[in-house]
Amino acid sequence: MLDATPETKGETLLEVNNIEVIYNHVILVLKGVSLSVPKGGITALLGGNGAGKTTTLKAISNLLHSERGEVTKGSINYRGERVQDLAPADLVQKGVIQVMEGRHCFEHLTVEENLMTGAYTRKDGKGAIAADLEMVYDYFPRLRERRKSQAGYTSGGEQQMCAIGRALMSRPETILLDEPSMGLAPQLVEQIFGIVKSVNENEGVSFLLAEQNTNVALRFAHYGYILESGRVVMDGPAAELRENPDVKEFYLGVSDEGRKSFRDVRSYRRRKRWLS
Amino acid sequence: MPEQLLWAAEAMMNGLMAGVLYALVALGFVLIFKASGVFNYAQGVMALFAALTLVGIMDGQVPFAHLINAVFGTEIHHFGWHVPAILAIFLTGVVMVGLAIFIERFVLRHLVNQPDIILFMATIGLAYFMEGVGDLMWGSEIKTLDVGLPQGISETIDEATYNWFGYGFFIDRLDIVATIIAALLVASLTIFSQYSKQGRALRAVADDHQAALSVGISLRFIWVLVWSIAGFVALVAGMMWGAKSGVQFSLSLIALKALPVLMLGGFTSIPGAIVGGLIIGVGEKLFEFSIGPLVGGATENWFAYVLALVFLVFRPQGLFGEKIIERV
Amino acid sequence: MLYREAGDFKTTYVEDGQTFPIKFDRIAYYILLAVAFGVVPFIINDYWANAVLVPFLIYAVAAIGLNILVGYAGQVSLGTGGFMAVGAYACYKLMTSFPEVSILIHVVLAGVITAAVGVLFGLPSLRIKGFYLAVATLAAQFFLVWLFNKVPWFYNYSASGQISAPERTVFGIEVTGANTDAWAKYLVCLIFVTACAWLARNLTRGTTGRTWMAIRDMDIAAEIIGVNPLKAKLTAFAVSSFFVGIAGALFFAVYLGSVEVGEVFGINKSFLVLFMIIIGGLGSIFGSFAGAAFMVLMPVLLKNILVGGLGWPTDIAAHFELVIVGGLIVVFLILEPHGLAQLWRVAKEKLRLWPFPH
Amino acid sequence: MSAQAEEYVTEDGRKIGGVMMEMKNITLRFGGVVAIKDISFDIREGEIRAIIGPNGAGKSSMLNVISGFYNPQEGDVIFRGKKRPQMRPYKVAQQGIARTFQNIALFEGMSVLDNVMTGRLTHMKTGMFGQAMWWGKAQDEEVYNREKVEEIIDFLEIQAIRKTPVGRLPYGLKKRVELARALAAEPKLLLLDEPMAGMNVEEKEDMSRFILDVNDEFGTTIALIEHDMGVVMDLSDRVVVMDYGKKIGDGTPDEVRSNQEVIDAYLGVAHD
Amino acid sequence: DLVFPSLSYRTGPYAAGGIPFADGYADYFTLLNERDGGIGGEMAKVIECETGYNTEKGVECYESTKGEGSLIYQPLSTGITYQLIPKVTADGIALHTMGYGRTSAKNGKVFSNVFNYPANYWDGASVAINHLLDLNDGDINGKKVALVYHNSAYGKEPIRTLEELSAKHGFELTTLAVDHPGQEQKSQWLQIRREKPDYVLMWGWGVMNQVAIQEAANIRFPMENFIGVWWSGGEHDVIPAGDGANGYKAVTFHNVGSDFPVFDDVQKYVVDAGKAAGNGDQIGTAVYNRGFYAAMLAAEAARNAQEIAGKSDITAADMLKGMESLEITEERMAELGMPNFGPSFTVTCENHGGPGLGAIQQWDAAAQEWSLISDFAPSDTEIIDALVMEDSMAFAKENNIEERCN
Ligand SMILES: Nc1ncnc2c1ncn2[C@@H]1O[C@H](COP(=O)(O)OP(=O)(O)OP(=O)(O)O)[C@@H](O)[C@H]1O
Ligand SMILES: Nc1ncnc2c1ncn2[C@@H]1O[C@H](COP(=O)(O)OP(=O)(O)OP(=O)(O)O)[C@@H](O)[C@H]1O
Ligand SMILES: [Mg+2]
Ligand SMILES: [Mg+2]
Repeated sequence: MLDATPETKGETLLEVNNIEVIYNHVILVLKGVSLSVPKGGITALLGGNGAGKTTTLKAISNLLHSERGEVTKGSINYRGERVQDLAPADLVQKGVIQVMEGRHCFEHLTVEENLMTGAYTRKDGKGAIAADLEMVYDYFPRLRERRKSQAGYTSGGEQQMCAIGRALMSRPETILLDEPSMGLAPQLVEQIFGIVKSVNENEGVSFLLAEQNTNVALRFAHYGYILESGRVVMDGPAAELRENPDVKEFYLGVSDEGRKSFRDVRSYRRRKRWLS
Repeated sequence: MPEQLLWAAEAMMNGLMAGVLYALVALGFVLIFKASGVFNYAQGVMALFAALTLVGIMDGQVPFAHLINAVFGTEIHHFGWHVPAILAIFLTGVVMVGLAIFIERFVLRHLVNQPDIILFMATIGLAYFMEGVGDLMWGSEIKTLDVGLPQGISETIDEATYNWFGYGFFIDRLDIVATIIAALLVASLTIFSQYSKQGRALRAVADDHQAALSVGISLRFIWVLVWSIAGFVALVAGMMWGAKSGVQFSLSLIALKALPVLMLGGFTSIPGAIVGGLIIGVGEKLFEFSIGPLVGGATENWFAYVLALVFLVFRPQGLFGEKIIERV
Repeated sequence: MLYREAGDFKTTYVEDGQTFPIKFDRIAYYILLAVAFGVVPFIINDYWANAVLVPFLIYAVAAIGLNILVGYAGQVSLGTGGFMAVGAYACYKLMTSFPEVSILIHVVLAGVITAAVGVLFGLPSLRIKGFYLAVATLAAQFFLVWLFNKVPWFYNYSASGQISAPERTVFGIEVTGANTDAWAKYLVCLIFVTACAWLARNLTRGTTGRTWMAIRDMDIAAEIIGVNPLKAKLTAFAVSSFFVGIAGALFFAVYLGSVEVGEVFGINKSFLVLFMIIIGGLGSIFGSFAGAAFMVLMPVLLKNILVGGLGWPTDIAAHFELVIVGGLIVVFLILEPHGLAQLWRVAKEKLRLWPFPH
Repeated sequence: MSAQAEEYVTEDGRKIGGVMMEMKNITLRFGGVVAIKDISFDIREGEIRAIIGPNGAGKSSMLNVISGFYNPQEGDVIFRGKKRPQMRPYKVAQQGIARTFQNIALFEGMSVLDNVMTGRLTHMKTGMFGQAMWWGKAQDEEVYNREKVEEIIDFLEIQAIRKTPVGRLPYGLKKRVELARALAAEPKLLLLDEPMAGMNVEEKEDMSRFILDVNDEFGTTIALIEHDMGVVMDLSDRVVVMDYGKKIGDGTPDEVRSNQEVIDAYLGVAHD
Repeated sequence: DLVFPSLSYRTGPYAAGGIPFADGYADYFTLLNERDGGIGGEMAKVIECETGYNTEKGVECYESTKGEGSLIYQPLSTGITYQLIPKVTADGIALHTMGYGRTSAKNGKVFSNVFNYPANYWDGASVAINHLLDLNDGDINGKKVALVYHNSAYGKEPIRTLEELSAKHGFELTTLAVDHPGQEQKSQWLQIRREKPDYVLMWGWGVMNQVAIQEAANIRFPMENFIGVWWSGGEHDVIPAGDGANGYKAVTFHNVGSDFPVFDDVQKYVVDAGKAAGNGDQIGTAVYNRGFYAAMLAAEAARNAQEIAGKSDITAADMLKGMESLEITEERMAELGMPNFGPSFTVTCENHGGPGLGAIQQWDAAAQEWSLISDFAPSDTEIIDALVMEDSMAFAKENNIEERCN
């Protein structure tokens, strides 16, 4: 389960070179982020609140534009081809799909309609789509129960499942997952990562996931990048990161004595930063 | 008094017919709102623009003739040909598609994910713009639109009702044609939006631009598609109203008659536009017929709105609109 | 760095809460006020007063009013024209019924009456939201105009239904009627604008403003954290209509002098004022001014350039005016959806960074 | 369970008082969906009470019932010994119940400071006329409340973003601002709906510290929904477990942890 | 130069009427400049300013042009007229509201600067009723007359007069208001269809005219019993209804058609020279002729003023005097190449409205032209003068105006 390297070595699918992102023409958020996602790999993007994970993912999927943000420097290549100027829909055509942070289900559509919109770009026929719908329902039985409810009226976790399921419906080649575990019950978190892993292994889908739950993320990922204040401050194979003492203390919450209780953190403690 | 009753019935029939004409305009609003959450203020101007273009093409007018003459001192006005109605309608349809592409390219594309009110405002800017361009292209004099739609009292109905009730009902033949066209439009648009993949995509776009983008729905395509359809609906509405009152600026004001219809039927429901239109049409005609004379008449403008308002207090999303989701 | 705020530290919360926290802005503001009150009245002529400044000032009041409702409280209204008509007719009735009372008091009372009417038409906002509400407010627009047109009592039974402002003076100086001097008109409007802007600023920077904005941004959450939505929405309607009513009264009494309701306070007025606040910036007092200036000045400017400067025929110029104004609206929205006020803010932010890009 | 009525002192020296809020046989339905089925539990003065359960169990709905946003079809809410009549949410807020939301519900158009200030609305008394005049009472009140809010801002360490519009903030900070807004109300009872979703361990530690401090320093009672079992087990005094709208467990973390039904329905594996 | 500002509207809801009027107004002055070298040797200068029929823009236009030495304003909108009455009075400039505006301005004792010769709305109403009297050999007792009117100050103007006249002649009057813009008039015309009035009068403007005429045709209302005021009597009002409009009538105070010698000159000096304001295809249409006529009256007044002042370069004050003693005779009209183009009348200090003469024009759909079917005949001065007195005195009292001309 804990392979330190992606199975299929070599080919890089997605490559981000030293990008800089500015919001609203004035707010500089990413200050030169580079990363690469190998074909068939699971790559984790870690970092605290506001580090720029979401921004990085949106830059890749070209959704920044609609937030009045822009990539001002650097380049993003997918399969060696520059994709920065593509429309988001074209990128989906190419097989890159993003699951956005904060769910973003279509409120007025039913759960099932939501899932079906995921298959919007597919051309492989009704049968295949129906089969995938079944697959998603098998992954998330809760969704099957709520299939006819408007997504706006489902619980937070149900919406999260819906958003993930929707992305799976498009049969992508690369999935950008933004905080997939957020708001999900613990056993479901394990399950989601299980799904990620199995989809990755069985169908060769590559993942780039931004995740706060470092613990799980590093358990399933092959490679990790740690982002802080818009810069990559550390990267390495997941197994190595897991052993790094700083990562251990600040991201995994374990110190040499083992896991600390959340009750013991009451004394004031300054966070150590790689950058000041 | 049976006579009073007959009159009321006649007023009601005419209300139904007027309602259909309102609904034709409202339909354009609904389409765009449903498909992108944009409240398209420019719908009325689009109807005017379509009608102007239609007349211009039919009469072989030179577009921007006035401007060209002013700049180059030339004296050109007409190409000197007449285009048959059917062909002209088709060509106007093409122009409306061009307009949709233009709007997507220069306006909507840059306003993805903005709040509703901003998009609404943009359509107002658009309305100004199109009004100006329409005038520049075709001139602001009044034009007569004659695509061969029948007009005037329908004698069949007049006679039939005369034989039955001893009082001949007045029904305008134009209204009858409008009703048939509206029914066709509504039926086909409902089927399109309910049962096609694109229909689902439209509703998704209306809910959340970003999420729609993220699943690979091309906003550009959707917008061009929808604005083209709305442009076509505007052309139909412009044709009907233009036949009634000539083609000139006031045509754009019919949008105001469509708003209460929209509100009552629900911004997101295509059948709602028709039902809303009928209720408003009947309501205002009956009110004007019964109460109007007591309060000095000309009540139609506000009564439609008040009627719709009363409905809304009981159903804030209109009769058939999508329920407004309120959750935390 | 052309524009700086560094070194401008606040040591008390009072200072931090002031309208222009940055010294540079504050000084600019005082200079502007001094010029507006001390210099302009002496150099103003009829053209500048009647064609530019007076309408600008009055529209600014209306825009502030509407901005409170739309920009701060998030209740989109298209009834502004109707409410301005209420202000105008209230003022007319007061002026003709109580000629001995000062016109200034009448204008304020007209505002109060409009506020009451506004509350009445604001009641549906408790159920109806968003564009549905916007369309619903058109009911107020059409009904009010119809009412003033139909009931002769409102126009004192005059033959044509027009109302005309009789002559009234303040401290012996005529401010309404045919013989009013340009500077007097201007000053009256300026005083009202200053007072209204000050009141609006106070209301919006404190508790009331925050309740409004809370309702605007998320009404359900606002209610759950303790905002009474009924009170918040109705106060917004009341305050907004108060300003709009004052604007209507001034529009009639000081600016136009005689008014026909359907034409002057028609639906176009509602849209015009709405354009102003969206172009200027929703939820910004400064934006109300900027928007009013834009919508009043732009057409005049264009006309002067196209007809006066380039000598185009008036009709072509008028059509181009539509094209340009419409185009500019779209361009501005694309550049900055939050209006001129935000454009200005971003410009300042950039200036602060200047000459270093980030 | 009547034994719980008395006050007691926890291991780490906090005082837990009598019952503050009691939910009695609450049932909540949305059309065909039964979100809550006949659930009863109580919250005691000064305690940290966790509500856990799988997704869609009805936890958020329960908070909504407490804060008056949903009206249960059956059952009573008893607050401080008195049955609470059906009331509008803002009245509930005025009784000293504040909350945060699962799907962040900040006022996006306002700055952090203004957002937190809205939390103090229930404490503001100046009338509208006074505010319009500003100088005097309104300003004094504003300054007084601003001081209170600044204390909270300091406490939650969000000084640096005071003037930032909240729309620009990253997810985690928004959660913190929401907490600040709720705290600003100086509530008796604080309802937190997944306050730590989307945070990493370090940030969760910070949040835990804030929650414990609030509970400690102000004696605020806290009801908390959270999916991170570590947090729940460490922080809470008592835990309610819900599943499909039903209550399947209620007790101290240790009791819940070893409850087989809870393990089956929610925890999956026994957490340490 | 002699400056004649033209507050026109070539855009907006009423452009269809505004364009030909503005063209006619401009073309006449162009003709004078091109053919005669101006008026009394001074070139005429027309400053056009677009109002869009909008009061505020009208004010802007007035303020921006008044400093140019403007002699006379012709605002072409009731709203703008009311706006300008106090302003021109304060500024000492003449205002000519020909066939619109404030009717009681006819009383020159009160309205020193406002002129509305040769006819006003109340005259129009009276002329229409006189026509009905003619048709019925002087007796319309018990007849039913309906008035369809634009629901605005303009549309309401004739109501008072018609009420007085109905009391005098014993006809029954019903009024039907139509709101701006007036695209939907089903209710009004169904009511007419039910109540079967003998005659329908109309005070409409803009699209309301076309729709009303169309609806009248739809319900088969006999067109010769349908009479509009002059603002409802343009070609663009009747043409959309096609043959259905045949026989429709309108009151007018000037002649129609292009059959006047002066128009040959216009063709020669203006249109063919490429100096026409419009396309040159509007000559002879009703509203074009009205603008043309207005310009002619203004030019004549200026000529008169030049004579009185003894100089060609007159001021606004001279112009006022010229207007107050204007005399239009048949000979002068013939001299101008416009025989019988309008009535002959004189203006005096007391009477700024002329004699109130009007004629009836009728539409011939086959020939696509209007023709006069009556002579210019006077209105019922007995009733109208009383009304004018009443209204103007009220205005005088309200505004503390002392009577002039005594
Ligand atoms: N639309 C925006 N406008 C301006 N600034 C923004 C915008 N969106 C994000 N930012 C800023 O960009 C920075 C990075 O935000 P981002 O959302 O990428 O962080 P994140 O790593 O995803 O954090 P979290 O884990 O909390 O989601 C933050 O400081 C935030 O304030
Ligand atoms: N307003 C509503 N209308 C219809 N169904 C609702 C509504 N609110 C909640 N539900 C349903 O009730 C159930 C409980 O929802 P709730 O939000 O309380 O779950 P939750 O326990 O908070 O779950 P999560 O951990 O995923 O947030 C869900 O199935 C949800 O779909
Ligand atoms: Mg993020
Ligand atoms: Mg929940």
